[in-house]
Amino acid sequence: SDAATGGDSESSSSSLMKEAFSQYAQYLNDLNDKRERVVKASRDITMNSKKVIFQVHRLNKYNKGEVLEKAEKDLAAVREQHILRLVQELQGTDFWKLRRAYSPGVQEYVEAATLCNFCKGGTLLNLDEINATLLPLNDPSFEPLQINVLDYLLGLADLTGELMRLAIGRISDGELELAEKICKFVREIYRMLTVIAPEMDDSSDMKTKMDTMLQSVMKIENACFSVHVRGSEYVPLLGSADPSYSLLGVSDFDQ
Amino acid sequence: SDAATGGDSESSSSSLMKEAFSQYAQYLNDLNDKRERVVKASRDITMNSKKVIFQVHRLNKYNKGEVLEKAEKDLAAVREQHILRLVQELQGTDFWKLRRAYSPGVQEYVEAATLCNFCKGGTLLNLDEINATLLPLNDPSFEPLQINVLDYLLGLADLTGELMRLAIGRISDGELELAEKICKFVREIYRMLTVIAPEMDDSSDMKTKMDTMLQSVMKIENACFSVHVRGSEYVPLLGSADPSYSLLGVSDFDQ
Amino acid sequence: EKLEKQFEDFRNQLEDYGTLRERIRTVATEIESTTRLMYSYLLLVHQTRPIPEVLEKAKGQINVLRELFSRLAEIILECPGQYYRYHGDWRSEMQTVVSLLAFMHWLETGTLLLHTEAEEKLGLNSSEFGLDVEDYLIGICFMSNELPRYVVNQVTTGDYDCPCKVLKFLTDLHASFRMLNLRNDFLRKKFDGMKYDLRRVEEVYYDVKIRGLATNEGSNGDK
Amino acid sequence: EKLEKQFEDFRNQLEDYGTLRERIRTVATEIESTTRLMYSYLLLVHQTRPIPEVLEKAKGQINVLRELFSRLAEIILECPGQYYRYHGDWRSEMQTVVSLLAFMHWLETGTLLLHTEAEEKLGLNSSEFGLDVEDYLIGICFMSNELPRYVVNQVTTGDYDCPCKVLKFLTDLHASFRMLNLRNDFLRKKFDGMKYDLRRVEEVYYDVKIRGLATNEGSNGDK
Amino acid sequence: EKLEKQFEDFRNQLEDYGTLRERIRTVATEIESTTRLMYSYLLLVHQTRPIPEVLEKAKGQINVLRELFSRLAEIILECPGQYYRYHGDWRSEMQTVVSLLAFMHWLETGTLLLHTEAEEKLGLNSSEFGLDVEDYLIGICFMSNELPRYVVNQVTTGDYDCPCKVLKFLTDLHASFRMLNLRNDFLRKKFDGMKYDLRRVEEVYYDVKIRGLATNEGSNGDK
Amino acid sequence: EKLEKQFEDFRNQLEDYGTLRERIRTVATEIESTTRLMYSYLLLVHQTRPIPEVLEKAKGQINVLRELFSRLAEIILECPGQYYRYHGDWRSEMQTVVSLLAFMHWLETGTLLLHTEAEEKLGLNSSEFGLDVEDYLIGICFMSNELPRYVVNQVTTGDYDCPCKVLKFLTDLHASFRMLNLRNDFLRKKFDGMKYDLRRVEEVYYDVKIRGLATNEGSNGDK
Amino acid sequence: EKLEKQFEDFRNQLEDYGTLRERIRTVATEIESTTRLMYSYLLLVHQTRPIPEVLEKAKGQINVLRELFSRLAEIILECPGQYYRYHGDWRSEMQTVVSLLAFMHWLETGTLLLHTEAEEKLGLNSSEFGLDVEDYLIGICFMSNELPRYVVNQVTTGDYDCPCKVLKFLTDLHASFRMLNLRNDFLRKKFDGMKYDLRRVEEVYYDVKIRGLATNEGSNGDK
Amino acid sequence: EKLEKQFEDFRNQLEDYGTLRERIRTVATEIESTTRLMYSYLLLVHQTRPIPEVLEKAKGQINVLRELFSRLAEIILECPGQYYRYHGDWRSEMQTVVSLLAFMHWLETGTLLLHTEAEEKLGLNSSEFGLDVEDYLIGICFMSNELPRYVVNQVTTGDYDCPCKVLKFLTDLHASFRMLNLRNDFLRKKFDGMKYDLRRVEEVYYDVKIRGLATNEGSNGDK
Ligand SMILES: [Mn+2]
Ligand SMILES: [Mn+2]
Repeated sequence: SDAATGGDSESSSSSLMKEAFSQYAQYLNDLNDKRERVVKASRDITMNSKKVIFQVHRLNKYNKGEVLEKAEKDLAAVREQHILRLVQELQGTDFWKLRRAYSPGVQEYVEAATLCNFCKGGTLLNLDEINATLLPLNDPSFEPLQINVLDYLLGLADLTGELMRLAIGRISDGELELAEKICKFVREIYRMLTVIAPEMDDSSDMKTKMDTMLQSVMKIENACFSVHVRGSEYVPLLGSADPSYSLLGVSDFDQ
Repeated sequence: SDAATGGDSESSSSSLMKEAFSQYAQYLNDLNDKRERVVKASRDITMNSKKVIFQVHRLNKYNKGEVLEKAEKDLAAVREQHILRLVQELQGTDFWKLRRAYSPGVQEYVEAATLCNFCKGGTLLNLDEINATLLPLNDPSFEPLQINVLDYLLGLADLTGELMRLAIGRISDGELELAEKICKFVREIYRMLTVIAPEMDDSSDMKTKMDTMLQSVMKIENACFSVHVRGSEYVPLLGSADPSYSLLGVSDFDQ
Repeated sequence: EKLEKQFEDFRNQLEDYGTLRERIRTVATEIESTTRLMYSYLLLVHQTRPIPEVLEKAKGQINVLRELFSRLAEIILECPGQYYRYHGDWRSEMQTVVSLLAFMHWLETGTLLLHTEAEEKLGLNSSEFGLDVEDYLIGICFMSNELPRYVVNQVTTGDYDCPCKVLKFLTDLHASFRMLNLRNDFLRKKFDGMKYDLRRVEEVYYDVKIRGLATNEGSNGDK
Repeated sequence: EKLEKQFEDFRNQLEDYGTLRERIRTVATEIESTTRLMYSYLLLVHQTRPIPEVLEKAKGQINVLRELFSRLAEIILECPGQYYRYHGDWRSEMQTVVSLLAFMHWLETGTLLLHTEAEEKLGLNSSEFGLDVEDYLIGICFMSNELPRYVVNQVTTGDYDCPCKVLKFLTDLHASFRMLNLRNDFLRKKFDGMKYDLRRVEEVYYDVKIRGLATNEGSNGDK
Repeated sequence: EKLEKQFEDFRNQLEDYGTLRERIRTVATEIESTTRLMYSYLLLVHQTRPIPEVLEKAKGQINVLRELFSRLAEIILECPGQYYRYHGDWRSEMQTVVSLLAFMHWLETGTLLLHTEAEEKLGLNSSEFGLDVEDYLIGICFMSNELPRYVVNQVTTGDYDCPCKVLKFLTDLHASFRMLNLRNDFLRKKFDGMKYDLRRVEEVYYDVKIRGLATNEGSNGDK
Repeated sequence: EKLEKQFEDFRNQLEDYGTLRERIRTVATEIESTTRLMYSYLLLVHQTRPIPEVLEKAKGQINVLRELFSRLAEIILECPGQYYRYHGDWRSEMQTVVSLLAFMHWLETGTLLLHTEAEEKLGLNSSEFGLDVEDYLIGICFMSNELPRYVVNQVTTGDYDCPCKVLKFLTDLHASFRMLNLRNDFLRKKFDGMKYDLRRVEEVYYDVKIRGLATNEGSNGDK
Repeated sequence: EKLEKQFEDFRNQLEDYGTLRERIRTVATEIESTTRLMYSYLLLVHQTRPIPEVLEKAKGQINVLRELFSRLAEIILECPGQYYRYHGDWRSEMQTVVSLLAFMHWLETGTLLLHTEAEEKLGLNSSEFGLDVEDYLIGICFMSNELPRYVVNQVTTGDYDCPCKVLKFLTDLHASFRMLNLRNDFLRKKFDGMKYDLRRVEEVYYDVKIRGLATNEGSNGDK
Repeated sequence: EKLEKQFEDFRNQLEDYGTLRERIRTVATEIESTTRLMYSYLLLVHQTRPIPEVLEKAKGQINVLRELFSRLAEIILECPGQYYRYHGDWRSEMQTVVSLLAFMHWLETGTLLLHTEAEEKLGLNSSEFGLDVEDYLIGICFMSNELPRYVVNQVTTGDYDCPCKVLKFLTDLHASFRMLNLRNDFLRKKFDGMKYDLRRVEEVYYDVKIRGLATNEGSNGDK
């Protein structure tokens, strides 16, 4: 191609430049291809994590074990099929360089994993614990993928929305205690994030999520309030502790 | 699972409902999976069409044949590798149902194909012609994919931006006539679209594109103006028609 | 020349589509107007008019709807395969229709109007011009939104067995919806709202129950 | 408890990051301030001060930059692998640095400062703390933006050979950039702008040429 | 010449319009200020002050309003046929006025303030400067928004018959509005909101009824 | 009773308004479609088609416009005094019409189309259904936006006297507008934009002048 | 010369302002961080921790605030007469501080923290560095936003007298604000929001009252 | 009680502020109107009216400005220490005033109007009511924006020495501004724009020079 432009004697610097630019071109092509693969993996992680979340919403006090077992199996599949693809792509500085390409998927995975864990044990799945489950994906030839604090916290913020949906549904099934437990849990997460959120790298996203989170907390609180004041009429009217009334009306449907 | 909820005698309508909902669930799952596959194919079409467009921008009067040949080959590859995937997914009412999922890719393909065609022959590649190139993809078992007018026109609107870039570059290489040809061509497309744009299904997208298009037209016009007034000084000063000056200074570099 | 010819063709095509669309909008507006009328009849159940009387008036409009949908189908079928091209122009009306039919069906039978039943009532032929499943599901969510209000007003007029009946229905319906994998879209949002309908009905049921107002339904082993 | 413990840890981590970031910003501000000074020296070429004099003053600041980048590298290397985490906090300063160095290099040698040469001048070690390729390319585009102004002012003071020299350089540079597959991003936009620089320089070259002002360059077979 | 003459004329016309508009805005601001005062008096009904006392204070401002509207009419009538040209400058104030008058009227009589009655109270002459029908209807919607709050606070202070009374009024009002074929505009949106007022009042009535708090109205079976 | 009567009346009135508005919108849409066609003809001046030929095509549509405006006027005149009630439904179309007529008039005569001339061309009778002054002025601003592009393209085809002619026209027009005391509204914003048109034409004139391309007008020294 | 001298002076002045502003921002950031911590303590009232315990933790930060405000005052007082020049740099932090102090004060005493009391708590000297009245009022509005949530959660834990207490407080506060003639600005918008707090508390009080849960305050009939 | 007393006080204070602000706005509007007039006189320099004639007309308004600023100062001085509280209400007008005075001054003397000179011309007393430095600097930037247009139009009318004169002035001014360490704010943005003015003037100078149109200034080798 140098021949085409004439190739006179002065062109050595010009050909040095061409050579350098062909390297830059290679670099940009590789980077773009990798980014595209990472975006695709992220979309798959998102889609499959969302499915897990929906599964968990099918949970009630009778099918709990079964539903959660299935959900955990599906989460493991997400790791092995899709997060593994991230591990294979992301090396060295890529973790941060391509963060925007994979962040949505990782956040959704965090949301799904923490939701499962809460439903199972009532506690928050820590970042360290979540990262430990990713270690088995490792191949000696790759650096381990570790979810960063920011994506974890952003995922956690979304978790509260799912917990709100769960709480409203649980009240309907008479699982008041679970609803109250969720309420306490979500309040605590909100309280913790209140202190941390403005310290995050770019806090504008998180600010919106904090507002939504407060809305979720208040929806749960209002539901608990409403169950409580309604339940308060029970004692004065009947005067005895009939257990069939104690968990709101629906309890007798699902037995 | 019916057993879990008690299974009493009244539940026949309830189990009918469950059965119907499992069909709805299947329908939604299939639809979402298909949409996801279509989105992925669309992203691939976009990426590869963009690469073709960039190739065409490397064109000059010496490498024209070579560049365009390569570009057409790559376009064929886009059709055979990626548009084919659309053909396999989209059947019957899907063409319109999933349009939003594949429209960006198809628009970008239209942009690339019409750009190549203009560079080759100086004319607009018609929608019928473009659709004809898609027919060989057909397998007797699938309905043929035909690009719709809306996606074609939206792609055409973007084409004018690429033509503007090309025109500015061509003037630099002294290819004034080509620039003027582009100017006329783009003006004509703009004029045609002026009449049509507001009739399009949702014209708000197109409205923005029309504004951008007018900017592009004016950028080319201003470039032509500037070459013209500058060139006007040539004759009075030198009085003779020295061909080496006639196409602006750069002509002698690239010989 | 060729260029002008193509754009001239496009212009004609787009104008044809525009005309088609206008025809669709005209029918859609009539559907909307009919549903408004039906709805204003059905509203009377909140004022405790006898259900058969209310239903009769509302049912009178179903034929009008069938007729309108057959006109709509005819228009749509002029362009085969383009059902979803114009879908946005009448889908919200369709959803309202579903919600009304399902409410009437429930008032009459106590069961959910299934997708195929809805198509049947409207005289739709699913292979040609059917009822989109998502529209159907959204319509069902809209119907669910009417139920709490219905229950409240029924109790006010002394019908204390209504909450139990509605609660059973809504619980089953909600459980069925939970089988679906919803994306973060309009349907998901509507479904999320169903939870609140369920809770409100429960509360009314509870109010009635603790006061011992519900009649015999406790005795026959409820559900 | 565990929950509080984790968030306490996060808080500490985030505060550490915040502190790190502030340290980065401090260095970046100093870099910015140094480039501003260098730029104000370099601006004198537009007022036709002799190039060697101008370059000498500007070069004096390169050591300052080396020192600042070594401080920056030190900070970044405290967190291995997180170069791109804080990239946004100093990349625009880096781009300006590249544009100035490349302009100076061109004034001195008439050739393009290559990526590796830029790293060298700044004492960067690409395996640890290197110059991002996109930042380098954007910086080169910024440099190109200076050239039309330089050419205009040079011609004004009677240097009629400058346009030809710049035009050759810019033509080559533009051709090299055309080898890259750019996404629709900032770099693409900057590159699109380079076309206008090229056109302006051409126009000046033309102005000089038709007036027969360019000296010998036509005779020695230009390029 | 003609061009100058034309622009000279325009200048005068535009200044006249500007002056007129300013005069209108001045009156509108005073109306706004008066309604604010009236509203703060009327708010006391939520704190269960005796209605006659509350009404008396509020009524004192009606004369002020009459006076202001007569000034407004005078301004508007200076330019015959241009009522609607400046309508936007005072219509929102007019709507607030209607809502307050209608609320007062309802507190006093339990009936809806009619359009002609509103004009009368304000001393408007509909052939010259009347009350726009849409403004009237929007004002009525605003009034409806106040009712749920009123009902809640009345029940809190032990007035258990209020919900039934309000429910009847609001059901009728809602039915009347349903007769109108509203376009998709501001009025339609406001009317759609009335549905929520109605539901809330139904809920309160339910609360009262199920607890047997409503007095005799249950006995004569009406509603 | 009176309440029902009132709402019955309202229903009729609102429907009448609705029908009227729809009729207005139908005509307005046709006007818009006609102006679009005229505009696409006028765009040919940029492709240096001979002006008389271009004008002829465009003028052919004026009769269509007259006809449409006479239909519009008829509709508006059915409700005396309500010109401004529906003004918003067709004013933007009117502004476009003014801009096209004024551009054609300028191409033909080199002078500004006066307000009365515009009314005349459209067959409007200002005492009954006239052209609002602000609409006229906004239309003129739109026309001014076309001029820089026109000048650029004319020069490219070798018409070097055009910039001077346009500059005089635009300077005068701008000065005339400055006489008006505009409020901070849409018209003011459009007028502020005219400044950029003026500057662009000045620049083009400068480009032509400095190269000695402008013919005789340079000799008599005026401007 | 004079020009250089002037810009030399400006340079110094602008740098001084910049430094001052940076110092202010540093303190403001620390205030923000302290209020965030206080707020996270106060959030515990929703989890029904005993108020004295919660308050104690939060009060621990007041001294930190006093210290920070004294530093801020010192900085501001370096440039007499320029309080409002830098006001924007710390006013939103000040508003948050007021809202927290007022909430704590109300939890402790059930009364509104007065402006002078707020200044006192923060150790401000109003003649030198006081609390701007609008900042105080905005802070109070923010506090009001916390109350509905507080009431809901208190009732859930069985404190049925809370709604009545809060309602009285908020009704009085709202009435006090109504006395002010607020412009259409940020404060007005915040105040308009207080109405919704009031309504929500009324609703909660209603829920409690209708179930006979409120204890003795119902007996003496006041409110 | 104390609460009422406090709000009573606030009410008075807020009203006082409101009144003050309105008085300020009234004066600011008059200043704006005066500058508009002055600007329309000054615009005539682009139409190559003789400068002395143009300046005379514009200068006639300076007294009006002095009078208005003395009224403004009087108002501001009623509340010592609150200059910056209301600064936002008149600063943009002040900036325009500075730009006009500086332009006039430059036309007359070819030098920059100094800050103290601006204060003097306006009769401001910097210890009481002075000209804010940033407002001055922004005004100067606005003036710089006028210069390219002025140069272009001057060259068009054959004044070929103007570009050189303006270029010197603007180069110096730009260099002076570069000494300032500007924050990332409005002033910085305006200053960044000055670069484009400078480039444009360089281009015009280039055009004149390459065509040998500039007269003697080339001979004495300066620039
Ligand atoms: Mn989620
Ligand atoms: Mn493109």
